[in-house]
Amino acid sequence: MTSFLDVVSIVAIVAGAIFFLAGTLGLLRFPDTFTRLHALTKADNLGLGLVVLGLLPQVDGVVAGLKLVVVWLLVMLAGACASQLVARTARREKRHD
Amino acid sequence: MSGGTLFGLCAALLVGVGLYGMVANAHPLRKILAFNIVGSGVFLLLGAIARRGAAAGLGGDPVPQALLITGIVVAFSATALAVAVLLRLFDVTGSVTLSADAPAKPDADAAEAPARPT
Amino acid sequence: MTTPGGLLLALAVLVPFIGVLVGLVLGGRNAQRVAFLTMAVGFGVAVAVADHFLRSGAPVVYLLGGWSPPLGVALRADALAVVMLLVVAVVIFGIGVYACADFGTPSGAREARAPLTYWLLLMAVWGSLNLVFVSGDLFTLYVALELLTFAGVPLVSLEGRGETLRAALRYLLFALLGSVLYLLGAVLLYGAYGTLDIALLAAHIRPDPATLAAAALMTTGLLAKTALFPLHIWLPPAHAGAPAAASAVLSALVVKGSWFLVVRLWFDVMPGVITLSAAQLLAGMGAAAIVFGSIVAVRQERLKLLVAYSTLAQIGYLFLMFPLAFDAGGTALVHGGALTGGLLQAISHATAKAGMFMAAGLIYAALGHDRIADLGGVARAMPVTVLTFAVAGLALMGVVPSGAYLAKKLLLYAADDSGQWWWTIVLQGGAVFTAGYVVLVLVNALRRGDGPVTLVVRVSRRSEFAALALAVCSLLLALAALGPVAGDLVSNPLAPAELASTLLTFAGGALLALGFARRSLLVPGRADADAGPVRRGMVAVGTAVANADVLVRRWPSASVAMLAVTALFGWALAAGAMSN
Amino acid sequence: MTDVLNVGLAALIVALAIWAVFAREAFAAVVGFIAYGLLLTLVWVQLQGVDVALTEAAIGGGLTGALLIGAASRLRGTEAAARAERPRTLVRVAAAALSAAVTAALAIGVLMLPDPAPTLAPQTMANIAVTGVGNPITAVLLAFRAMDTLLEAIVLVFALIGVWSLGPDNTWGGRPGLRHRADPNGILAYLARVLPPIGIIVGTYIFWVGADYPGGKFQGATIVAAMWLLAIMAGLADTPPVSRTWVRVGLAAGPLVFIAIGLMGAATAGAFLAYPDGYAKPLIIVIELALMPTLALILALLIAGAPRRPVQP
Repeated sequence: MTSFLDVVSIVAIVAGAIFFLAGTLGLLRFPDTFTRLHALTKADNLGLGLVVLGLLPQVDGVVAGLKLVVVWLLVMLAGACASQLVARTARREKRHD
Repeated sequence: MSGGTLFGLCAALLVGVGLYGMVANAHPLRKILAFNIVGSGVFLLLGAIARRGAAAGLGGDPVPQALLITGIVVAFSATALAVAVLLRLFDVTGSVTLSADAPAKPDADAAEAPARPT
Repeated sequence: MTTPGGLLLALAVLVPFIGVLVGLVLGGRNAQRVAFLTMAVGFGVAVAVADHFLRSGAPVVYLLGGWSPPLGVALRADALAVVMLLVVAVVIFGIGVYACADFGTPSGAREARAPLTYWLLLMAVWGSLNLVFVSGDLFTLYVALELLTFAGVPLVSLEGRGETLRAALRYLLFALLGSVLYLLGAVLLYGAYGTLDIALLAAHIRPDPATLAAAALMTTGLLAKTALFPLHIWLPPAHAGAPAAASAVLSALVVKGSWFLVVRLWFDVMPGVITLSAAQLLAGMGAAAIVFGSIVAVRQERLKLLVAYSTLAQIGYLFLMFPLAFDAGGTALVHGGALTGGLLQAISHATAKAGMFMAAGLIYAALGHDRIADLGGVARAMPVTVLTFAVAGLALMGVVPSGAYLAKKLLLYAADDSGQWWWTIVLQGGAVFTAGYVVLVLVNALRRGDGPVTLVVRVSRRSEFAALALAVCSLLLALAALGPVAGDLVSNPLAPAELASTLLTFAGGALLALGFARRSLLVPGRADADAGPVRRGMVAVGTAVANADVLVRRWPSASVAMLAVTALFGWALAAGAMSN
Repeated sequence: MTDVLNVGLAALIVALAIWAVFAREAFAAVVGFIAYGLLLTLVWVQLQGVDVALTEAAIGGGLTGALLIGAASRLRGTEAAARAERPRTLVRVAAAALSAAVTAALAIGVLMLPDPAPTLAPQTMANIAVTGVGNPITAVLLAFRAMDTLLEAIVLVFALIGVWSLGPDNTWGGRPGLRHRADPNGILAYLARVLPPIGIIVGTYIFWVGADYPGGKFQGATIVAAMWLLAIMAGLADTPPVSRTWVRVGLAAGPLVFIAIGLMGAATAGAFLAYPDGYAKPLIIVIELALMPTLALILALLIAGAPRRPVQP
């Protein structure tokens, strides 16, 4: 049972890390603000979500697990709002590069 | 190499980089930024020293760790005050240069007599 | 162990801080009332500490929270600290009385920015200084230094003009660079010894690389905060630009805080680690400060800048005692006559310079300008203020029975004893340089004006006498010091030898003023081109020195100088450690 | 594995520091500095200083970053003039050589530090029971070296007095900073409505566990201050006029309570800042409880700046 959960953790965290890598790559390589934001949100939401998912089997206690989920939700909230603000500023200033 | 020594050497580098920045950057904001880098280098050195002092079941010496918290807060206060002076300088004079501090012409100065509360 | 009266040390720090907090809450006119109440209580505390110290004859010690070092923090007051506590209490009161005219809030008026912040900052400076004097822990001292800086910087820019803001920013940035070097040194010491308590460190200190690096870094950081030449980038504009009541605080008191810490560090933390060559380097910077600061002072056109440069020169004096304070073998710094001399120097400068800045401020306020060349007739219009300037000047020159006189005597003995004749020359010559700018101002002030002097503002009598009182304190300091210091050091001021030495100093000063002054002293209208070759030569030297000052006070050169001074100290200390 | 991670982390941090010093634009430098602060937080975790990590993240990276980025965007126009003032090559070479000398001296000092390292950890643990708290850092901050913590609160008060003293004369007593306006239905206003309740709970939680686990008043107060600033930036709240009595009382209350409890210790437990037997933990919590709102208020007001808008009578 333990080893099965460990495998789940490893797979989820590695998948999360890949999303982070892809997001970072996009941030560096994509041509304009909007596509870069798009790449970034993949890292924030999916990448972190998978990492949290992978960590969940490893924590002891429900409270610690709950904290992890809250961290993920807060990052999503902050990330979504920040992306919105960045995108709006970019559109207003007509700076797409 | 232990983490303590590694980050101690890293701290020495940060102090050097920050000191250079305080000398070589002309813009006061960049000097404030460089001050924060020197400061964090000093803090990191103390953190490395705290890590070396791990004992009694603790991962580090708690006394320097407590000093660090105080130090970080003091450095923040310094930054806040410096930024406030800088922004006010910009508001009043429209420039942020630190040079050209030659005393103002005596006549110009006499014209704007000090505002003495009456 | 905590000694009787130990709690008083905590109170000496807390009373002014409580004053700041309560003054902030009550606001408006009450801030000033709280300040004076604080001064009364704080003075009482300082006297009580002195009483305990004199009765027991041993340092007063207090363990905060009952925790003994290295885990806890101790407060200690030795003779140095006790004396400084008393002096600062007196000077703060004098400045406070003076400041009532400038920063008083009339009844019914709304709370205003400058008066409220002035009174709060005055108490803030005081509490921070007391903490510097009594703290026995190098980290707590770091916090005290920062408190002092944060209280000092807004005093510089209290008037809010652009140039004072620029001066404040330069001061803050340079001071921050200095304090970060100090903290770096303290961190190294913790790494090497596992404590920051001064007494514990002194017991274990050894000249290993970390300690030497710490000594060099901390010393330089403190010198930058004290504005010792060539690290005086911030001092002239900051001290000259602030309102007089604030300049007096900055010049008389704030720079003494970091100076006091150098003394603590060298004499009490690492007396055996400091080498004679490092002390010579320090005193050499002091001697350079005297020559440089005095010449630039004589070259000034404005009184407040002249007084600011005089502070630069006087700070140099405070560092002359270090090479003279070594024991017979030249291996360790010891508490003795030289240190007493240095302390007296600091006290007499604190009182005299406060009086001098206040006098300069009164003249500025009354005339609406402070151009030295246009001071003619002011002696008749403001006799008390000009007298104040004269008395303060005499006190700084070291005329009997001033504190500086006694200090000079003690240092001259120490120089003789240790055979360091070159410091005898500097000590004797320094008074002549001081006389130079004092004579310059007095000659101009005593000159008859072109017409009747019109006073823009009627200055407050109370302010005039507060300034005079502080200057007189400085002039009579030697008499007050008679008890603790051997009495035969003070001679009759009218004895032929003393009179001759005073007159000689004046004559030398007059020659310097004649040579270096920006405008011809005797014939105000004469152009330099018509002057003799000596005068032209001296003007050229003076101009060169003033230009060098501008160069040294540029940010890049000053900050490179700070690093270079650090390296020099490190080298002087390491060379000594290796030869031992 | 840990070593590789640490070396990479150290290299990245030095690289970001170099970026922050050498970047052409101040704004870019500040962004680099914020990333630097966040990575430094990881270093603190690696050095087993979780309390320090929290402080670094909250204050070193967060608040300092906010302060600098605001200043950088306001001073954008002054950068060209500053670049023209860059010191000459000779000065820069001298600066580089001397900075390198300092680094070298420090490195030698670090490598020659005594082994085993001197430490106060055993002494702390031997005495921690008296204080009743479980987090050794809290024991140091509020018992063994409580004076430093008191002074640190006073440092913040002084800094705020200094910042306030920089306002124009005619706006004294008014509200600090500019009035922020944002679309009331916009995303910022939405965030400023949703986040503060959560933030306040998180801040209080971090403060509350500080007695026994990493955390404490400072880290908690920073989060609360950040929530308030968010509401201010979204136009939902405004900075209070600095002449308001509650502001003044709020600023002084924390340190004054601290001093009062300290003096009570002098009367009942034999020393200033000592706690009577058995009352240590409750008194420590009272002090932290009193300090937390003061700290949150000061931290937020330090960011807000000098009073600039006079109060309408």
